[in-house]
Amino acid sequence: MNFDLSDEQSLLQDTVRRWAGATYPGLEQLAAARGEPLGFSEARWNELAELGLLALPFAEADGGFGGGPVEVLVVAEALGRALAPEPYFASVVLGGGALRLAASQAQKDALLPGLMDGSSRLAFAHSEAQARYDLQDVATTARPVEGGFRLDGRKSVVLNADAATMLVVSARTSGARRDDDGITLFLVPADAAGLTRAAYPTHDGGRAADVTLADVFVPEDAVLGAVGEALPVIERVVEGGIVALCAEAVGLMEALHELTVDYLKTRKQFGVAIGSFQALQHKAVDMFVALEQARSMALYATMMVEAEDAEERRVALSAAKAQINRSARMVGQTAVQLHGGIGMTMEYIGAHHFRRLATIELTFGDTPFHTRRVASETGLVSVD
Amino acid sequence: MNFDLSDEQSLLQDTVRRWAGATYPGLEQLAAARGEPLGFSEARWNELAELGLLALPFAEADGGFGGGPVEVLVVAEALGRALAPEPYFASVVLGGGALRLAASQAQKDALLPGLMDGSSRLAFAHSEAQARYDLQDVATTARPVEGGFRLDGRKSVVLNADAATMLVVSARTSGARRDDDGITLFLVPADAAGLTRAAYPTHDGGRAADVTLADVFVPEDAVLGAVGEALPVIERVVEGGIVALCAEAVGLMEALHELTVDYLKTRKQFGVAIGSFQALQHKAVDMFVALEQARSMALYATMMVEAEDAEERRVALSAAKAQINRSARMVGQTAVQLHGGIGMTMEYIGAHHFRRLATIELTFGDTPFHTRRVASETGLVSVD
Amino acid sequence: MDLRFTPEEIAFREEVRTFFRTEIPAEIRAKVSEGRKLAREDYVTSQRILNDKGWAVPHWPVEHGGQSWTAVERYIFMEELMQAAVPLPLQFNCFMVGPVIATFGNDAQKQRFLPRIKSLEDWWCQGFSEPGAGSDLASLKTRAVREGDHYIVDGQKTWTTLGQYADWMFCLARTDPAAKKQAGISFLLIDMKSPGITVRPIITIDGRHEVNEVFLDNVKVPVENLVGEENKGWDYAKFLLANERTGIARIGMSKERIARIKRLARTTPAGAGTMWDDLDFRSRLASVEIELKALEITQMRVVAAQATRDPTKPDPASSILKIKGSELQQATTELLLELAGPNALPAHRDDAGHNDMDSLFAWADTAAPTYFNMRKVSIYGGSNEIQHNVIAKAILGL
Amino acid sequence: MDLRFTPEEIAFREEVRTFFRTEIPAEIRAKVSEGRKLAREDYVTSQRILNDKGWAVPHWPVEHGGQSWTAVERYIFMEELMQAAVPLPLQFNCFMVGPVIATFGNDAQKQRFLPRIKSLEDWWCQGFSEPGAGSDLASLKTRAVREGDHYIVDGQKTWTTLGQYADWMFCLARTDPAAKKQAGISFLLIDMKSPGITVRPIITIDGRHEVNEVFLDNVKVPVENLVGEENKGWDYAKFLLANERTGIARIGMSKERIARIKRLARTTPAGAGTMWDDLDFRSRLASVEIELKALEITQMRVVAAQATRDPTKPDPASSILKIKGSELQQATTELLLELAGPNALPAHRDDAGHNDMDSLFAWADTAAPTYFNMRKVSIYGGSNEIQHNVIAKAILGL
Repeated sequence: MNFDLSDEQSLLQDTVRRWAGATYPGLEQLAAARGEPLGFSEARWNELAELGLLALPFAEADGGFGGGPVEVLVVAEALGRALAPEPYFASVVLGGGALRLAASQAQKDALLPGLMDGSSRLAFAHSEAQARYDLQDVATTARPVEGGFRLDGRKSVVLNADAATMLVVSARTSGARRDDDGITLFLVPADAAGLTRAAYPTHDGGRAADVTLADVFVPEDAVLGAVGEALPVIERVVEGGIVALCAEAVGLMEALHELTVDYLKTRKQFGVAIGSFQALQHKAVDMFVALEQARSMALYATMMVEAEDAEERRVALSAAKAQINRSARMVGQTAVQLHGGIGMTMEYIGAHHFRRLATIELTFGDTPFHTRRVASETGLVSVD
Repeated sequence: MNFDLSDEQSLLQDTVRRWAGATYPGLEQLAAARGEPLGFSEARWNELAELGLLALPFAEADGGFGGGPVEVLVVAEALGRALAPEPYFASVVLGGGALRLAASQAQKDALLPGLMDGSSRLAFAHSEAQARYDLQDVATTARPVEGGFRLDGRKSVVLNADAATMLVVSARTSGARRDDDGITLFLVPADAAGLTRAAYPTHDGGRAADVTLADVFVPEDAVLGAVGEALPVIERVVEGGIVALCAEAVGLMEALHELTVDYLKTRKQFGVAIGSFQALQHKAVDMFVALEQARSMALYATMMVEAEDAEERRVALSAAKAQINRSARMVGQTAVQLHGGIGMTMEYIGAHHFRRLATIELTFGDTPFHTRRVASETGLVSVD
Repeated sequence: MDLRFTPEEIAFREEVRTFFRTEIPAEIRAKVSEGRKLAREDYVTSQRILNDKGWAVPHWPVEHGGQSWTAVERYIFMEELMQAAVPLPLQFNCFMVGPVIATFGNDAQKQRFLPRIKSLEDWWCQGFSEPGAGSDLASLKTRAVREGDHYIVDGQKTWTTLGQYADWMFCLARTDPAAKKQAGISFLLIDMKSPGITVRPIITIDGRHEVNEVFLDNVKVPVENLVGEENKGWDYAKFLLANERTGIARIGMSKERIARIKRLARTTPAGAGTMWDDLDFRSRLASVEIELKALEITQMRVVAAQATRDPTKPDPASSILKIKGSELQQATTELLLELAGPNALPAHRDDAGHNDMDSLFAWADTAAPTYFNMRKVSIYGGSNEIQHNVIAKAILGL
Repeated sequence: MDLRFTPEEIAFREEVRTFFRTEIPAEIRAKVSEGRKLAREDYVTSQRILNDKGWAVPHWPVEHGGQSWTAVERYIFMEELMQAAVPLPLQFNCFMVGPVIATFGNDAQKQRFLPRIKSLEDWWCQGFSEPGAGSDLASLKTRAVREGDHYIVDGQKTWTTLGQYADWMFCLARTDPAAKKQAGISFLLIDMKSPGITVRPIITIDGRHEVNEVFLDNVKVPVENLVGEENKGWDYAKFLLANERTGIARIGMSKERIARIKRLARTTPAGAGTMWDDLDFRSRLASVEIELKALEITQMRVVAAQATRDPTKPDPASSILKIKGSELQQATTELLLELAGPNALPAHRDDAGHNDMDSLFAWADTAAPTYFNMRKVSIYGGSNEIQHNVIAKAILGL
């Protein structure tokens, strides 16, 4: 048992933190990036490519760096701290995760070079409005036709879909809306005929789109993995996403906690630093405890995401997301409260951390959803 | 809208408070009373009779004082504050409530004089071990025989059953264990052949018994109310019990809060009164807020217990009990915590308040039970 | 003890309920309910309708347009107003500067300002808070120096809610720099068109423009715009802040939001059914309803006790209303956000009406801003930490 | 980073797990699990079995009977011990006075006391707390006056856990009344059979006799029973208290209780089925499991960091373990009490085996005392409020 980063991982952490800190030292730089048409700067994206981050999770045989969950943890935490707006999560973690898990060698050969050099980007077009957090709930259909499939349906809140050159789209090749079986993943070019993206900003400063598929034709070799058997792949993609979200949240909470403690030390009221008030001190301590609990569970998620047993993995990842969600809400709300009025304004960077933490809670499952999943399985404490 | 007690009600309050304060000024007197075979002193019970409290809720036509829910509130709160161990709740509120609601005039004429002069006492033998908080869950049976019924079954944790001269027993005359219909109430003398009581102390300093009915014969005129239709009566008895428990809990919390604030003012540590520590102050304030919320809901329960609409009444009483339970836990736990070690000993009277509050939570429905009842009905906020 | 409303009170409730729901435009009430931005005109329209009915300022003295309602009637009025999602009568006008002028102003001020205050012909904003002061209001630095028949005011105010719409500001300024903290402060009425006033927007955490900074640079204020006596402004401010606490629990608003959540839950897909089928969600909602019902009774107790209290002093029990009321307002926004789920992320969907499913979530884009915005209620008007201090000191004697 | 146990560690875990479950008598472990009172003999039996295996004091120096285990192995040992519901090795012997004597005692003391400490031939109790001192330990008043080759000790100790069984007490007493608070205190070993010692039981909130007051009236203590130097006792006490924090989170105990709740839920009637069918109850249980898993990882992080820390100084991170660990222990007892429901009321049912249904609830009579008793864990060993102060100061720098 060992919680230390390897030398390579420490180097990676230093690199990403240094880049993120230098690139987004404050709100001004962040606002400039968010003001770009896609919500981030292509130049910055290319810098991530140059740093090798876009190639990180892919196998060395495919030209990547063979990074695992710990590397994802390190990158997501550092980018999270800085609120970096690049679509690393959407393109590399989710889209890239789907490729890593399901793509044929031919598909990898065709797509990975562009992904890794930054010239192309993915989006993971799976969720639908009615599905809430149920991964098997897919109404979009894919009908087999001569030489391929025709897709119809509507994907909701697809993160950074407007920045993607290629979408990973889930659709039903058989079965009813909430069946486990019958879901298939497809690679669909963003400019495919019949595919439209209605993009919008999201409340955390990012971007997403609703994607409409109207009789979109894809050839047979656009199928990612086995026809009708995509649900386990989707689950693993989302599990990888949860690890990244947990790590990002830890970075956000860490930054927010530091901001808050600094504020308590410097802000004066009634002639003394407000950090001298015991009631506020104890709240700052509760934030710290919540942060450390979240950090532990992000580590746990990282450790368990590669467990072989699907149920064990599911329970562990749900437990991690539930803890992260709870800590995120507590830390975010307390940070705003302890800052008083200034915490309520967009001129204060902590407000942006708060907003991002709130949307993380709603991504891939909220606290009741994941708590119930832990409860409905064997749970974390076994009865022997 | 008027929250003031009438002159008569104020007088009643003064009377009961004065009696309870003088009778149970401290742990010594309380321990002496609890040390009696029945867990209270018959002499004190007779004093309650002399004060007219045993006749309070019965109609003036029957020789009572015609007191309503407000009078119950006043008495239960005052007795609760003092931890008075007399079986007022079991005999007058529950047993007496069943008589009030369902007894024939002949039954009243036969029983009320003894009840009101203190020479006889009732117990409400309804709950069974498997029933948890479900009032319709009755496995005890009553089989019609020549001239009456024969009862078989087991009643669990019947409060003050060992002090009762007569038991109000629920049993099934028809239907299956969890059916709403088919329950009948019977008046069963404590010395009936085949009835045994295994009595024990309870964790709040009171007493209860498990009551076994083995082929117990009762004549036809022992039926209280209509055969097979007792559930609505039982529900109303329990609703009246909830009002009394809410009021008692308010009395207990009020006493506990006062004890705690006094302790904070007098106990010194690190050279100052611990009440000067802001974190402890704020916890004492949270106790106060919880107490006032409980007080409000006790009033609400008192107001709503006579509502005509059964669903409205049920939702209101469940809401009240849920709030009381939550406040009781918070106030009890915080009082112990703020007292430190001394709060952990039975030599400290507050520990006895804490224990009683904990058992009130488990009587007639805990917080999840009542919250779910509010949720499964229309709730408290109507959608218009 | 009788906790029921009298038949007269029930009739009164029906009257105001019907009025609010038939006379205040449904579009305005929908905006309030849905947490959408109100235009200045929406506030004005709503307040004019109330004013025409004589209900803009029922709590004022009758000679200035108030009603001789009982405390219970006033309570019913405000609760029904909130439950009907009518915009609250502008606090700065009706609950702050109006009562101060009516109580401490001179006759000329009363005649000049009060009619325009209640009709919202003049929009007022508050000039109390300053950067660096926060809950320690009395440490304010804005100063007013008497020069002939004017004061020259210099300083900076902040958290000036809806100051972008304001015609006038009531302002605390230090007129005696030598006096101790609370002494030496005066209560001035300042025309927002005066030269030297600059209003800078502050975008709040919900992404909206609701508050402002106001810079006062050499602003000339006629001496006739001093309320009461010079250097006694702190007394008037305390009176005003005690008034501010009235209805601070916002129980009607929380009820309105809970009713809305219940309606929306019935149409929000979840699993094979809707969120209404999720008894766990509804139990969490019920928990809030229960605490809210308790607080409603607590509020009624405070209202009932008002008859025998000194109205110029704040009731420390109102701190309970502030603490619990703000917690419950916030809890309702958390449930609303939970209901919206992943559909809460879009800030605005231009394409929202695309199909039936999207239409079901058309409401969801304001769930997050409502949650963000309501974080303020445990901060402003004396943070909940300050309210704890108030109760500890004034009620518990700690 | 590798958060898994090594194969060696897994093998070690299997070894200790099997040992605990086969060698420690099942009746003793059942008493621990069910929250029933342990007799003195139960503690002794269990500790002798550990001692015979060489596992009574694995954390001691090897020359005194310790094991050269890694921090991870020690952690596994304690967790498995708790999960098997083995009585904790007597804290006062194994984690308090033993390490102090081993570190600061002289050779004669080591030879005389240590073997009997680890075998529980001598039962030790703690003489630190005094009435009126509480968390402010250094304000103690018990004094020891040197007379020839003895100290004469006078004073009063309280919260002396299991003092009714004790043969010896380690005791802080003031030997220099002129010195400042923490200075002038000495660490004495006192034979409980000495004339002048009176032990008075304190019945705790669970109705049991677990703690005592100890009165010391003119008690003669040979000078050879002074540990270390005179007036340096506070240093040894700090060392001891830092040791006390080890494993303070009691994660294994909480896991054991959760497993028990799950087993009992499957047989506890509720509605037409059992409490196991109540997904709402199980979700509340899962919430505790989740926080507990997080705390387990947090504890592992602290354990892993111990290798590079000064072992004589407390790790402020252990305050997190104390705060969360105690909250979670308490939360499990609340769930146990909820499970018992109305069947928790009886203090003891002589008639409990009456029928099958009663048998199902035979366990329920200890649910309330367990809940009552566990209120102590957020109070003793430095209350959770004190732990908050520690983190605020030592970690956050506030």
